[in-house]
Amino acid sequence: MTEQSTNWEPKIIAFLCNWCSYAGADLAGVSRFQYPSNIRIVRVPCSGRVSENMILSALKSGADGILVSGCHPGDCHYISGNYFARRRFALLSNLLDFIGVEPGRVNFSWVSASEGEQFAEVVQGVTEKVKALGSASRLVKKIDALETELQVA
Amino acid sequence: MKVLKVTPAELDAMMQQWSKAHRVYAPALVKQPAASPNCAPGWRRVDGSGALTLSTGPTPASVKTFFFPQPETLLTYTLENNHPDKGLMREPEKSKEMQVVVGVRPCDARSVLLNNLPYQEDPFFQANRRRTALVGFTCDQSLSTCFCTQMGGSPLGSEGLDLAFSRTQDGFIVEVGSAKGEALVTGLDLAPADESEITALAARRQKEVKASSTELDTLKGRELGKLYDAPLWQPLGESCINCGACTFICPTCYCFDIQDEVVRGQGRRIRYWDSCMFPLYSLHTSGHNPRGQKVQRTRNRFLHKLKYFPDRFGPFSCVGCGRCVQDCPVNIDIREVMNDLLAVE
Amino acid sequence: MISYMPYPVRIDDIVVETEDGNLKTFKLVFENETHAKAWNHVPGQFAMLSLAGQGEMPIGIASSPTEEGHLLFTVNRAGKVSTALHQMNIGDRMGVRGPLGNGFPVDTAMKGKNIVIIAGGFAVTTLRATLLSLLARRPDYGKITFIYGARTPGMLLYRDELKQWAQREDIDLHITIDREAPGWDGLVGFVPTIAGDVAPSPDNSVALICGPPIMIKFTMPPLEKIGWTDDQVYLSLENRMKCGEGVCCHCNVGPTLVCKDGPVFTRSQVKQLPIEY
Amino acid sequence: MPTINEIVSEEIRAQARKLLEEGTVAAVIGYAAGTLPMTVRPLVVRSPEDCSKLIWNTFCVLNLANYLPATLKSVEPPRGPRDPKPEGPLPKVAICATGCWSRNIVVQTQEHQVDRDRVVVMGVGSRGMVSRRKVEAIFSGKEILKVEEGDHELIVQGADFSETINRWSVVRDNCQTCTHPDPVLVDVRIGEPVSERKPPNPFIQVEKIEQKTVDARWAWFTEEFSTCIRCYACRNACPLCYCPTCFVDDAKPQWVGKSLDAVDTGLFHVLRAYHCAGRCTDCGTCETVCPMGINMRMLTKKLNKDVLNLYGIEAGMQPDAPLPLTTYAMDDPQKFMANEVAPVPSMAPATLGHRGPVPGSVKEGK
Repeated sequence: MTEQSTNWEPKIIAFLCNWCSYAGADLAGVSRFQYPSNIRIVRVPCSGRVSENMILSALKSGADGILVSGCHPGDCHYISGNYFARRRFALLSNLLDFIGVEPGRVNFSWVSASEGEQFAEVVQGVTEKVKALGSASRLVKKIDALETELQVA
Repeated sequence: MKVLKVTPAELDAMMQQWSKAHRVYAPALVKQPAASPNCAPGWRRVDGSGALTLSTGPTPASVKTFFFPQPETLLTYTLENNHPDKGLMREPEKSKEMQVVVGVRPCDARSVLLNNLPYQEDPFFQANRRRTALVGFTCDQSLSTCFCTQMGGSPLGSEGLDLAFSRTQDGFIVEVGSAKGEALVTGLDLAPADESEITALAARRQKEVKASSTELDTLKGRELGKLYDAPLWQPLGESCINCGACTFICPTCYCFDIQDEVVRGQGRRIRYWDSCMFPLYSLHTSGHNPRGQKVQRTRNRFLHKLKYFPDRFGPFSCVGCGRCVQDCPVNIDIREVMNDLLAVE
Repeated sequence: MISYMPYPVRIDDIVVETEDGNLKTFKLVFENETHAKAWNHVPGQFAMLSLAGQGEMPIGIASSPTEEGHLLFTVNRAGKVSTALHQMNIGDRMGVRGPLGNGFPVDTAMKGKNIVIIAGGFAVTTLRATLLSLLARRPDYGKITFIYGARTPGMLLYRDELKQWAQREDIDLHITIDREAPGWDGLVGFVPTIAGDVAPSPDNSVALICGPPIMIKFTMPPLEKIGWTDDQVYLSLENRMKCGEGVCCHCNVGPTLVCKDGPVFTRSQVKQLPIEY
Repeated sequence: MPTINEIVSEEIRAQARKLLEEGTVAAVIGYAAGTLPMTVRPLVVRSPEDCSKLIWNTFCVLNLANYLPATLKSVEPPRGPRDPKPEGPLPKVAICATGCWSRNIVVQTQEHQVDRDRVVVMGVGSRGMVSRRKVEAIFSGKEILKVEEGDHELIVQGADFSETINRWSVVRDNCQTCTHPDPVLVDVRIGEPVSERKPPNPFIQVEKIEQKTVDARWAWFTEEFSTCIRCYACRNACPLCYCPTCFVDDAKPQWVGKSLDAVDTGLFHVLRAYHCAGRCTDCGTCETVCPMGINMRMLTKKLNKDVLNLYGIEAGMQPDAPLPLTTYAMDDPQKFMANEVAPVPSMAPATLGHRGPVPGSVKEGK
């Protein structure tokens, strides 16, 4: 899965919280801050809503990178959602690193509604990291594996 | 029936020979990943080198994975938008390549015959049967957990084997049990077995038959209601953790589930092992679960093997390999269950 | 040899049956003429509705064998596959695998008999198929009594047909709803009560009862009181199914497989089984 | 001279009989002898006569806390799902518990799965339980027919051999690195208390993996879990896994495929372990019950390590504190963030209320 054509572009799933990061993405657009078009945004009410199941499902379905972004600590619309999320993401991030998922595949950030420029920077940074890693293969499901095996037969 | 004589060196040569033309599998005695994507762990691919080592008793994994792969693709389709065949299902090409499974024990060979009863009309099972040859080794020694003789089998049985190896003083005598077995020995320069050795094996078998018990067969005539309401199920169900270990390592557990998997527009419908131990197995969409309690599921597994299956097909759905006895996390022992059932008034 | 390959069909029409929108009837036509010709079912049988990417679900066939050229399935939106089916449109492709199961004994035990059909809720689907088959060969059967109950008038299925049947002299039709509702001038009351009031004679009769377990439980005593025996009563069981062909074991009730030995059983057969349905 | 475990067994039987006879409890969860050497069977005893079946030995590897919620339910008077809770106290259940199992009972209490007032903990100090697999590995290829247990040695016998081996050498990995072998809850003390142990490095096995390169870790992960047959013994034997519908059984959406696909199997194990984060007591049951001998405990142990290092919490050690993932601190480490900024300086105490911080402190934080 390392062979890549020169025009390969990664697909990055971005889980953005409705109140800060999604608004931040909006602001980046309105303010014409350029950022790579590799991200596919999933709007969620709060970073605390993003479960490990969603992140790993996205990887399984072939996302090359994941970005989860919420309000800065202290700014959560639901007061404490992102604090809870921070603990869960810290453990998940370490666990994924532990099993050998490349650092940089799954990313987390805080971006507020007023940080259009920062949002563009984060996306830029994440996209570069994922591009450097190449297309994802770890924890990515391929159902043609079995068929290939039979064809070899 | 043809009976041949084979030395250990000739056996190695035979395996090498087979592996040139076929996929040859042998038991993996140390922890080893699956030999192929649709084969359960516990078997290794033989690619020409490496002698066969067998442990006493049943092979670590049962042979059912070769007949009932985990998973089997039933059909494939595409869900790509604007594709003219979107949603149209196609039957996958069934592999016809011969696979030779070496090191099979008589209990597992019998399990294939038992599973064949419900799968008589199943195209996938039958295709796998046609392409799989079982090369078995009768048991000189049994484990304390083996009870094949109680289940109508024999450690020296050759039933269901295409080639059955039995140890002699200096090697093996090989009974050719089928056309597939015949094909495997064709072209090999093998001497016929000595008459004395054939008689010796027959005598050993005779002795085995005499020692075996048919007491369990009385279970078949029992009234279902009495067995079903027997007091033994409550404590058993309470200890059981309802994992699927017993059903997955069992050579004769044959339930399956069917599911669709779609990845990036390409889909397939697969069937894979399921276990009646799981609550999901019988759960209705409404939320009603006919076997919602642990004890009901535990009972279902044992009664299926010892009552429902015999009612339908005749024999018990158990070959007495003892794998579940060894590996049950909470030491539920089917031998004990059978004795308790026999004691039910 | 059994096959896991469904026949390709297209959705020809979709009718929203009930006021809550949860029950829709799908009219399916075969894509391939030979499949249409090969299809041959008995009322009471079911089929696997097959959606690529979603899976399969066993659904009773609501159309009668006499309705040629298409199949009808009335589906309640409940699980993964039925929800996906409810989102499909006319013209979409799907699959049908079957017919499966045994069906009602329209050509054997029911022939020449008075027929009592008792249905509750959306279990009426295969009974609609049965009634249409009976009507197509009306002289083969005696008196036909049809009792059907739903929660509200808006939850009754096949309302246009119910009106047609009500016009007929040769069906004794009793439609009931659970509670009084504005604009409803028909029967009010639960199916067991109505069945008790109608009190169909057990002489030379066969009853087919489909509905929620609680309805069946309370319908039996009034019938037994007037002399009905368990052998005269046919029930249709349902259980979780996967293969529908008697292989996968999911639907077993004791030694019996609902998909292959059933889904139609006499009440005396059902009484022999453990209560695992 | 009776061995320590023979004395413990006798005490368990006596105490269980007493509790049942007095009517203090309606059931006792313990162990009965197994049919094979080195096996035991969890048993729920409901009458004083059956107490003679109870045993205790060095092979009691399954976490009995797993049986506690169901047994508590089974002794309640039967009632429908909508019926109100009956008046008065409900019957109690006694359970044999070692260090880790008692910590699981604490977690079950914290998660409202178990009513502490209804549980009588028969506390047994654990001397470390023996791994049947380790013993079998020593005698690889030979069938073990009998194992006699001394205090510090095992006499292993087969058809043609009899050997004495050191008991500690075959004790399970998790027991060897255990720090709290003595129960944290004791209502009835069985045997002598066992002192805290100080293994040189409780996380040594995890650190060995952490030190590998990312590619080597991935290779370890794929290899380790490649033999999984998806029997879910690890999940079902775990006292933490009580969800009515497990995430693997979800159909809408389906998070994890159900066949033996390596990715699905891997995801199952990652998510299963992750769901135990901050709750796992490293009882080792998952690893012990695995018919394929997969060391899935490495994942939970890694999480235990992180929870301890990042949040200073060990599951089941602080009955009154919230579970680590149900609370937070304002200055929780966030080095993993892509745009890490200095954490907000701590203005609130590090441990906060069950559902979140003290309201006043949040305002200060802002």
